[in-house]
Amino acid sequence: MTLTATSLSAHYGRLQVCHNIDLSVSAGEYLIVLGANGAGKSSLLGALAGIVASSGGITLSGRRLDQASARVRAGSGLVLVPEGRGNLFAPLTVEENLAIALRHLPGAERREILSEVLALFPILGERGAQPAGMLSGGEQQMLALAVALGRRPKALLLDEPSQGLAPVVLDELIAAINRLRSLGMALLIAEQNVRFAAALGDRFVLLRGGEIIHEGAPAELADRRGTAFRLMGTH
Amino acid sequence: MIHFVEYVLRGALAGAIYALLAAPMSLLFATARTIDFAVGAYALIAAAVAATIGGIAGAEAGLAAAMLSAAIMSLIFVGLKRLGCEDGIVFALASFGLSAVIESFVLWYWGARSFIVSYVAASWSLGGIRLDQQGLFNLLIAAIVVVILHVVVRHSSLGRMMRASAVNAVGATLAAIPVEGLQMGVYLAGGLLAGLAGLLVLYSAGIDFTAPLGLTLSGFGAAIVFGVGSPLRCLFGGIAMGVAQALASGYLSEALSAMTPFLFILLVLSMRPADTEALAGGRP
Amino acid sequence: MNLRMLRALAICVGAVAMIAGSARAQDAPVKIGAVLSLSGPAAVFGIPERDAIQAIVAKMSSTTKGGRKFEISFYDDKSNPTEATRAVNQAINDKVVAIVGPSTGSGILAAGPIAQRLSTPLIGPAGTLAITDPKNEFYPWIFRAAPSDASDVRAILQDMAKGNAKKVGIFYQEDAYGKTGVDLAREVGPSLGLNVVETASAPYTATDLTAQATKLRNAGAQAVFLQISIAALGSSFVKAARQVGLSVPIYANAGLAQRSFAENVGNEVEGLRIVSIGNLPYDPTPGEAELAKMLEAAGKQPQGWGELTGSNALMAALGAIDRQKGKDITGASMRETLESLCDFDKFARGRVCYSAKDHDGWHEDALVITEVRNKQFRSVP
Amino acid sequence: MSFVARRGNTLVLAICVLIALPVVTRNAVWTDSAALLGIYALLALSVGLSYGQAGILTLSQAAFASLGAYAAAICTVRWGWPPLADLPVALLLPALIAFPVARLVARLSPLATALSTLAIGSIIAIAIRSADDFTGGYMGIAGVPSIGFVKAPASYAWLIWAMVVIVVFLYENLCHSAYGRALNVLRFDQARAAADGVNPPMLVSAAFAISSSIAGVSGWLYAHYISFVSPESLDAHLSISALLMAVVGGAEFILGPILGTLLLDGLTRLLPAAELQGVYYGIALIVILLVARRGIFGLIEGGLAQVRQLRRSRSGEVTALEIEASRP
Repeated sequence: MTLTATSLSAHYGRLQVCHNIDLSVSAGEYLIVLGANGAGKSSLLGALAGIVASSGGITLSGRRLDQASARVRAGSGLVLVPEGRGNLFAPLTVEENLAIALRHLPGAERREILSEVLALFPILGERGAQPAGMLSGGEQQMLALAVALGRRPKALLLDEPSQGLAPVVLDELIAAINRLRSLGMALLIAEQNVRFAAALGDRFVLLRGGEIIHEGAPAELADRRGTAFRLMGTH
Repeated sequence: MIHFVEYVLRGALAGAIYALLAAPMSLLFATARTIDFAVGAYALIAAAVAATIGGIAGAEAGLAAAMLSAAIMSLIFVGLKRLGCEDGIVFALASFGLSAVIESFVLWYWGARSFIVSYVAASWSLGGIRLDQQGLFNLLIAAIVVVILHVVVRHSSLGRMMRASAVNAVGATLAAIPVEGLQMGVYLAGGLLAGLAGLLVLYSAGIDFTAPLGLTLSGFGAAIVFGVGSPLRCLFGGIAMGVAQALASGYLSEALSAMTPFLFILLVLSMRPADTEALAGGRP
Repeated sequence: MNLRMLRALAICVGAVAMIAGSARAQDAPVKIGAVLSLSGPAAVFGIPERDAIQAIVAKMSSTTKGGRKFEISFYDDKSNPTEATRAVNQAINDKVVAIVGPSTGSGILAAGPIAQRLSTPLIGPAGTLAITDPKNEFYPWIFRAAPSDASDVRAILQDMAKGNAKKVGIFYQEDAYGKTGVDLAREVGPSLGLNVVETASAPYTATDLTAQATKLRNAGAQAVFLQISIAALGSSFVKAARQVGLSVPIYANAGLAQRSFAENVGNEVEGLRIVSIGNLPYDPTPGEAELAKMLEAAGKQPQGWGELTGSNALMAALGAIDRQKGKDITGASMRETLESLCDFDKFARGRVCYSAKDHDGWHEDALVITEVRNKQFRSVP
Repeated sequence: MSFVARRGNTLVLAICVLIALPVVTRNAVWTDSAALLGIYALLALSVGLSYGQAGILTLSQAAFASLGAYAAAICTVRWGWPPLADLPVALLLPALIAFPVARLVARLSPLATALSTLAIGSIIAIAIRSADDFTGGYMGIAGVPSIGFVKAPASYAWLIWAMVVIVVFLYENLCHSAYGRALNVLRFDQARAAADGVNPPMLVSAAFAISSSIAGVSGWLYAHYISFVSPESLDAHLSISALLMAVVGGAEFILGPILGTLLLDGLTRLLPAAELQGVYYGIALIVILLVARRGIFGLIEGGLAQVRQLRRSRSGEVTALEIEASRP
C-alpha cells in the first residue's frame, strides 16, 4: 500500500471534525472520497497533508509521516492540491508557478519533468507568460495538477477538482486526470460531484459527519436509487 | 534655470534616504503583505549606537542593533501568526508598538540629546553646483540596494518564493517553501536596510529621538506613492518626493512647502487607477 | 453599603489629617509639583529641568534655606498641552501649593485656566511670550522662570548688528518655538538695521537641508539666524550651508545652546554665535558653577540652559516659601508672595523681581552671548 | 422588546455611564479624566465607524477633530458667537472636507487609504498653523468660553458622556438601517453590493463624512472644555492613538472603540510616566494585540462562539459553516 491512514482524526482547536478514519490507497489506484458539503472531506485531506491538526497514523510507502510537518510531507511525495486550486500563486506567471514547484530539482531532471508535464497539459506551454490568476478555471486546474506533479508525488490528494468548472471543461479534466495513470501514483480525490467520481474512481468511500459510512465501487454510483445516494442524502 | 537644476539635484540626493527606508517596506509587503512601521526606529537605534561607539566598529554595532530590533519584530510577527492572525494591519499596528518601545528606550538610555557625527566629506563641483560626496554616496547606496532587491524579488528563485508566500501562504507551505523563515528573514533584511539608512542620516545630517515617526512616514510615502509592490518604484518614489520637497522649499512659502509632500502624495494617488493588487488586510 | 462605609472611613481619615495638619502646619512638608516634558520633543528641555531640580533637592535634603521641609513630585506633560492639563490637575489634587512647569508654552496656556480655577500658581520655564500676556484671564497665576523669547531674539540680533551684515536669512524649525522666533526677528530686526531677506523652514525630522540653505544663499543673505531647538537640525543646516557655499556668519537662538551640538559638530561651527541662558557647561558664573557641581554629584552632565531654567522655577518657589515663615502656605498665598518676590536665592545670573505688572521676572541680563570655539561655548565678554 | 434588543449597545453604555459618572465625579482628577476620556472615546468611535464599518483605515481623525475645535474657538473668540451656535460649524466643516477626500480614496487599497488620509490630516494641520491671524498660528487660541450653562468640570463630564451615548445611539440606528446593512454587505462583497444597486464609493464616502463629523464634535467639546486649542493639542500622534484605541477594543463592534479608549488611556495613567513610558506602552500594546487580534470585543465574541460550538459538537451537530468559521 502506498498511502495508509489508520484511526485518523482531524481537529480544529478542540473541535474534532473527522473521527477514526482508516483508509489505504495503493500505487496506481484512484480512490474517491465522496461526501456532501461539510462532511469532512477537506479536513481529511488537510489532515493527511499536514495543514490541519490530526491524530492517528499516516504512512507513505511504509514511512511514517503523522508527526512530520506539512513541508516534510510535501517533500516526501505526499502532495495536496487544495480546494479552489489553492496551490497556485495567482499574480505569478505560469512559468513562475512551475519554477517554484520544480526548484528543488537538479537542472536535467527539472527539464525532463517540465517537458513531461507540458506533454500532459499542452495548453500550459502556450500560457507561460500569463499570470496564473488570468487563466480560465479549467486551465488553472491543469496548472494546479502540473505544479503538484512537479514534486513527483507518490500520492496525490485532489480536493474538489471539479469545483466551479463547466461540464464541458469537466470532461477535459477527467481525460487529463486519467492520463496521469501512466505515472503510477496513488490518487485520492475528494468530490461531491458524483458523475465526476463515477468516471474516475477505482473505488470510493462515503464520508458523512466525519466518518466513513460506506465503501463501494463506482458502478454502484450509476444507480440513483442505490445505497450511496441514499446515504449521501443530498443528491 | 541653474537654480532650478540645483534644487532638482539636491532633492534627488535627499530622496535617496527615503528610498532606502521605503525599500524594506516594499520588500516586506512583497513577502508578507504587511508594513513594518518601526523602520524609523531601527534607523534611530542604529544611529544612536553608531554615534556612541564611533568609527567602523560603531557602524557595525549600529547595524547589529537595528537587526536585533527587527528580529524582535519578526518574533512578534511569528507570534501573531501562530496565534492565528492573518490581518496585515494588525502586524503593522504591533510594529507601532515596537517603534514606541525603541524610541522610548533611546530617550531613557541616551537622554534627549541629538546624535551628531562630525564628518567632513569632500565635494565635487558639477557645472557650478557643489555636491557633497556624502550625498552622492547616499544616492549610490540607495540605487545599488534597490537594484539588487529588484533583481532578487523579480528574477530569482528566492524572490519567486517570497512573492508566493505573500499571496498564498497555504499554497507556499504545500510547495515546501519555508514561509515563516522567509518572512522572518525579510524582517531582518528590513532592519539592516533601515539601519543603513539611519547611519547615512547620521553621517549626512544628524538624528534625535523624535525622528522615528517622521522617517517611517517618509519611507511609507515613498514606498506607496508609485505602487508598493516593487523596490524599483521605491527609488523613484523617494527621489520624486525629495525633488518635490526641494523645489517647494526653494520656491514656495513655508506653509506651501510643508504641504508639498502631502499634496504630491494625494495627487499621485488620485491619478492612480483603482488598486488591482490584493492588498494587506483588506476590509475588516 | 460598602461604598458608604468607605466614605465614612475616608471622612474620618480626612478629619484626623486636617486636625493633625493644622496642629503641625509648620512640620508638614510643603508640597510642590513639577510638571515637565519628560517625553516627546520638548524632553530636550524637560529632562535637564528635572535633573537640575532633583540635584538641588538632593543637595538641600528637601529643606529650604529657611529651614522649611518641602516635598516635590514629578509629572510628565509628554510635550502635549492636553497631557499638561491632566498633569496639573493631578498635581493640584495631590495638594501642591505651586507648580514648576509645564515645560512648553502651549502646555502653560492650556493649564492656565485650571491653575486659576484651583488657585495654584504655575512657574513656567518657557520663553513663549503669550504665557504672561496680561490679556489672559488667568494672568495672575502664571510666572515665567526664563527670559522671554523676545529677550533672547533681541540679544542675539543686537550682537549680529555689531557686524557688517545687513541682509539676514532665517532658518527655523516648524513648531511654535521656531515660528515665534522668526516673527520676533522680523519685528525687531529693522530697528537694529537688519533686514530679513529670506526665511526657510523644515520639520524636526528633515534629513537634508541643502535646499533651504540654497534658498538663503540665493537670496544673498549676509548672515544667517537659526531658530532651532533640535541639535540635529542645527548640525544638518551647518553642513548644508558649507556644502552649498553659504559661508556667512551664523547666529543662533538659545534653543541650540546644547552640549551635544557644540561637542559633536565639526570645525564648520567654529565661530558660530549662540545666545544662551547662562553658560552652565563651559563658562559658569559662581552660582552656575555651584549648580553644575550639584548636577555632577547627582551623576548628571550639565547639558545647557534647561538645568538653569528648571532651577530658576524651583528656586522661585522655594524663595516664596521662605518669605512666608511661620504661616500656612496655600496656592493663593504662594501667588501673592511670588508677585512681590525679589532677589531670592538662585543659581542663574541676572536680577529677578516679580511684580503685579511684571510676571516675566527674568530679562536680558540673564543671557550671555557665546561663541563656539574648540567644541565649547565660550562666553563673549 | 425588539427596540431594546436593537439598542443593546446604547442601553449598556447608558447604564454604565449612569452608574459610573456619579462615583467618578466625586474626585476632581477622575472628573477631568472622565471628560477627556469621553472626548477621546468620540474620536475612537469615529475611527470605528470609518474603519470598522466602511473599511477606511483613517489616520486623519485628530485633524478633523482640530477642525471642530478651531471652528469652536474662532466662532466664539474671534467672532463672538453665542455658545452652541458654533456646533453646526464643527459638525459640517469636517464633513465637507472628508466627503470629497473619501470619494478620492474609497477605491484605493487600505494602505494607500491610510497614506492619503495621513496626507489630508497633515495638510489640514499645516493649513491651521499657517493661518496666523485667523487661527493664532502655532500659539493657538486661548480663552474659549464655556458652553453657556455648562461650566464646572463635572457638568462637562456629563455633557461629554451624554454626547457619547447619543453618538452610540445614532451609530446603532445606522447599523440597523438599510444604509448600514448595505455598508455591511459592501465590507464583505463589493461586487454583490454593486449588484444590489448600491453605489459603493458614495456609501463609503458618506460613512467617512459622518465619522469626521463625530471627530468634529469631539474637537468642539475639547475646545470648550480645555478652553485652549493649539496645533499641538490634537496632533497626528492622537490620530494614531485613536486608531489603536479602536482596534484594541474591536473596531467593528459599536462599543469596541470606547472600551479600547478606557483600556489604552487607563494604561498610560497607571504606567509610570517619564522617559520609559513608551517602553511600557509599546509592550502593553503588543501584548494586547497578541491576546486579542480582533480587539477585546472580538476576543469575547470568539470565546462565546467557541463555547456554543463546543456544546453543539458534543451533541454531534456541527455545521459546515461553523467548521469554516473555526478555521485558523
